[in-house]
Amino acid sequence: MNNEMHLKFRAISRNESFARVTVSAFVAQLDPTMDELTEIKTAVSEAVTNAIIHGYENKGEGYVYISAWLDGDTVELEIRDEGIGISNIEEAKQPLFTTKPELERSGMGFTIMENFVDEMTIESDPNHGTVVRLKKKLSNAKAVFN
Amino acid sequence: MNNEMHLKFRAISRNESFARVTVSAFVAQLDPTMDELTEIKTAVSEAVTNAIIHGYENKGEGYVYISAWLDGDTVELEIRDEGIGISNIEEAKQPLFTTKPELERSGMGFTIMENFVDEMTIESDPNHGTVVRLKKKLSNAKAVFN
Amino acid sequence: IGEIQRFIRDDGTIKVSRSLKEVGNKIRRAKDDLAKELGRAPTIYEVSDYLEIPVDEILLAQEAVMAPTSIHEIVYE
Ligand SMILES: Nc1ncnc2c1ncn2[C@@H]1O[C@H](COP(=O)(O)OP(=O)(O)O)[C@@H](O)[C@H]1O
Ligand SMILES: Nc1ncnc2c1ncn2[C@@H]1O[C@H](COP(=O)(O)OP(=O)(O)O)[C@@H](O)[C@H]1O
Ligand SMILES: [Mg+2]
Ligand SMILES: [Mg+2]
Repeated sequence: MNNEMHLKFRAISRNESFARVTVSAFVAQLDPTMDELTEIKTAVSEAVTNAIIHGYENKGEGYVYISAWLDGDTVELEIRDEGIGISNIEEAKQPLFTTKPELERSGMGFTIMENFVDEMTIESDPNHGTVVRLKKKLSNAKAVFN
Repeated sequence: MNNEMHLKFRAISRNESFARVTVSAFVAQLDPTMDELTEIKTAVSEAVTNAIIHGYENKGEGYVYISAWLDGDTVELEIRDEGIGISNIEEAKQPLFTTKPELERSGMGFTIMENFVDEMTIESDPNHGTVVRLKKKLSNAKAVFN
Repeated sequence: IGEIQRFIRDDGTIKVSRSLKEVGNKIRRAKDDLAKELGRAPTIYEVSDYLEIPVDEILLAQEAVMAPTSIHEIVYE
């Protein structure tokens, strides 16, 4: 089973739920378990929230881009923004590190992503944006035909 | 409430279901009735199926593009392919007209779309592809902020 | 995180496809009940509130019980 999708949507928080459902519906083609799907949704949600509130500083402008590929039993995801970028990625990945404590951010976004998928890589170019790549192998994946 | 999304996915029939869920998740932001949502999903499904089996002749190659805009209580949708196109649009729109009777197509796709939305327009360029535009005003739409 | 994972793992290995079909049946009944109660078609958020199931899940479940086009897919894939 090989498949591919690309999504672009406005960077507003109301689209977080939309992004979760879209990714779930795509990954559901591999018939994951409920917890695998929850893990993927949660990771994507963290990345999308980051793009909106950090990348675009919650200004309601700009777009978030999600790409997803299914390859055998593996899901690859890319969540991208064209926002302010991250100057120090190692620091940003530290548990509890946040640049927006006033928004009651927990600083746990990257930690959650890292724990819920098999591979996470972050690429960022200050002033040009950020790409988060996530990869997860599903335990028991098979193509579902419905 | 204004919103916008753009989706690109492989022209394989397993993505029909994915496209339906994605569009319904986007339109759900206007809190439609379940029936309105079913009508929109069904119309989109017909257009996507047409792109895959007619536009790309079911070869499993190429991409389908969906764009959606929410503007007040109105949904606008565009379903596009880069396939073989339609040479005679008026004829194609006739109920029961089909060029693929061998696939047990009913020839009712465009009739269904036309009935389930307020406006349908088709633009097509033989050898370059087809765009179907659908517009529907929701009865009871209100922005849902969550 | 371990705790979040453990919490999520509670309903463990249930396949999404099966779980959604069950929700799909609940939605069908809720739609009928609410239509009687309200005297009009319920909206998706009304169904979600009534069942206390998130809209996300309602959308996916609706799809899981929607069969019509799948015949085509089974035949031609
Ligand atoms: N897409 C992004 N664009 C710019 N900065 C980001 C982005 N994603 C994360 N960051 C930075 O990394 C930090 C840590 O992110 P995260 O672990 O999700 O914690 P939180 O979102 O709670 O701050 C953020 O506070 C922010 O400074
Ligand atoms: N995206 C498309 N690309 C090329 N031809 C198309 C497309 N959509 C529709 N058509 C043509 O229009 C006809 C009527 O479409 P429709 O009403 O959906 O009926 P059916 O799909 O059952 O044939 C099709 O048989 C096909 O010839
Ligand atoms: Mg975060
Ligand atoms: Mg058709």
